[in-house]
Amino acid sequence: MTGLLVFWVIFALMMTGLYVTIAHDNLIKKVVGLGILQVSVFMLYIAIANVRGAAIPILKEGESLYSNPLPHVLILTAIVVGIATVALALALVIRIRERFGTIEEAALESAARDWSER
Amino acid sequence: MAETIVSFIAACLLLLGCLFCVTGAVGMIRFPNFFARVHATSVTDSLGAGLILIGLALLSDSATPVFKLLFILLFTLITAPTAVHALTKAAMHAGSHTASPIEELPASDEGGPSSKH
Amino acid sequence: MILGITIVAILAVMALAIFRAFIGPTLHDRILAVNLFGTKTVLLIAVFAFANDAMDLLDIAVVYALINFISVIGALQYFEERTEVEGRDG
Amino acid sequence: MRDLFAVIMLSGIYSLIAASLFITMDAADVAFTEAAVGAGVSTLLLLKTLALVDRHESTGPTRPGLAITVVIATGALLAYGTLDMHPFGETHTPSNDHIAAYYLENSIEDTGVPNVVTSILASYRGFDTLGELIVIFTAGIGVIVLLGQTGTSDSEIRPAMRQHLVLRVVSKILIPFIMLFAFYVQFHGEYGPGGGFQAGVIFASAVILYSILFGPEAARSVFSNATTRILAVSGVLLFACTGIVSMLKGKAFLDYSALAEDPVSGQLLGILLVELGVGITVAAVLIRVFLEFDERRWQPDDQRGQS
Repeated sequence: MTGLLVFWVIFALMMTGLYVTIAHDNLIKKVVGLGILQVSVFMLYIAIANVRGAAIPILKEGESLYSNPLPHVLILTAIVVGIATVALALALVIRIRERFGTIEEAALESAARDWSER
Repeated sequence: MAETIVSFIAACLLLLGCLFCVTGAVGMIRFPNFFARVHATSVTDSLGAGLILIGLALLSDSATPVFKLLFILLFTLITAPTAVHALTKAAMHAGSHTASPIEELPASDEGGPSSKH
Repeated sequence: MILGITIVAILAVMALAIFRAFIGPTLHDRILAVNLFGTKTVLLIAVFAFANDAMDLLDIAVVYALINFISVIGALQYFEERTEVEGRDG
Repeated sequence: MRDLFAVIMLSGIYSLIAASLFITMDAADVAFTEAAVGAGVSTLLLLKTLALVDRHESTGPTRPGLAITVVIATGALLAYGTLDMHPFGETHTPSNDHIAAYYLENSIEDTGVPNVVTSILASYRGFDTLGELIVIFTAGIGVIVLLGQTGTSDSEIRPAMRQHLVLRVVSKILIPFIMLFAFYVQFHGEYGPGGGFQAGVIFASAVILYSILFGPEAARSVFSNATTRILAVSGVLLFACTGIVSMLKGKAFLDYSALAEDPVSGQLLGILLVELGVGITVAAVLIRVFLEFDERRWQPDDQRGQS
């Protein structure tokens, strides 16, 4: 049971991110929520890779037990891809603000309707 | 013999560093306004970090970690006061922090540079 | 043992820093708290490296020291830009 | 919390905590990247965006009921899924015993690289990394397309933090050392935590620091649009060409053992080149993206819609 507690805490964080993304209208807050969700997923992978009492996966004399390096690689690239997609999302947010004058979803819908009627 | 003395000194430095860090943090929570808090944290922060890093360097038995620790120490000693100096300067220009004892500004006015006093 | 005490003390300081970052009240307080949190992370990693005898981690502590500085300056620049903009708008 | 600035500061702290957790869970390379990316560049980009939009959220959560339902349902399903999982920290789990054990045993023999994360990243799973690099490249193109064309109509040059003299002097001293450290991370990646991704991000943050303090115009005088474009492309090409050369020498795509007489030194050469390509592209894309964000100006409401 206690061995699974770590995963549950990570799920709680993940769900916090999901909640922010769904419940809030503000686009920046959605991006931040998505970031929280993303980092929690990274934590889940790293937690699965962890081996108790093991060393970091840089081979040395006299060590025989290492944590699983494969998820580390996946997550390492995912982090950098994550920043690239976040940059893209933020660029979209800026363009939306410039075009419609708001980044709140509700206001955005009416602004977009006005704009398309124009 | 020499080793125990060195590790004793290292332990003393670490404990002292911890003491300074905790003092600074308590100051950051308890002090009434921003400038007092900056003073409490930045001064103790540099000293505490320095003591802890030197203490760790004494514990190390090879050269590379010592070199890296000294690099971190140098870097922290240069950057931390600079950053805090710039932060305080910005706060002073914003000019909304001199209110005492504790400021509960309304949300729209909170630290906003536009609020002119 | 002594490293354990140090880690606990640093964690306590980090908790206090998060508390300050939460309650504010001013934005500068929050930046200060983030700065303090960053320097404490550097120390935590350094101590953790010694406690686990994994000296490779010290490189990461250097990165933290560096990134901490840059993000504080980035936050400051936000104020500079806002002062200019809001001053212009009225 | 309605104040988005506070939200961004706290998300920066969240990322620092996450990176500390990665360290305690033995993932040094991941913590390295998360520190440089999550706490550094990501926070800076969010702040840059915040400077261009309104700082306060106008409403609180608008559909908490729906969100809580979805969240609880998803969370319950995920927690149910964990019941079949191995507990945290166990040595022999399917994921640890599968191919990862092979990598740990054969990394030195196959590639001569003690940091297994680097050898998997660059050699065993090089194809995957090439794909990821192209994703980053594409995202960079997307940002340039979205922000590159219109923003410079406002010709007013920002004073670029002139009054922070101490900051400017100290940073000017530090920036060369940051770049030097980036090169250390780049070329030490085979033996310690580090590699192309991290080095690229650190190098980019040195330029970002310069751009913040001395203005994007000053940064552009070194990293002009043409320079970053050529660098970003050449990094990807370096990676791909390394693969093609090994193909021309009669082995599979990205099988570096063909690059030299001795397979192990061929692998070392290949990993070096590939990591260099990754570093160049990541640095160039991040510099360019930040400069695009940095050159945007706040547009007052009466000007919007005209661009």
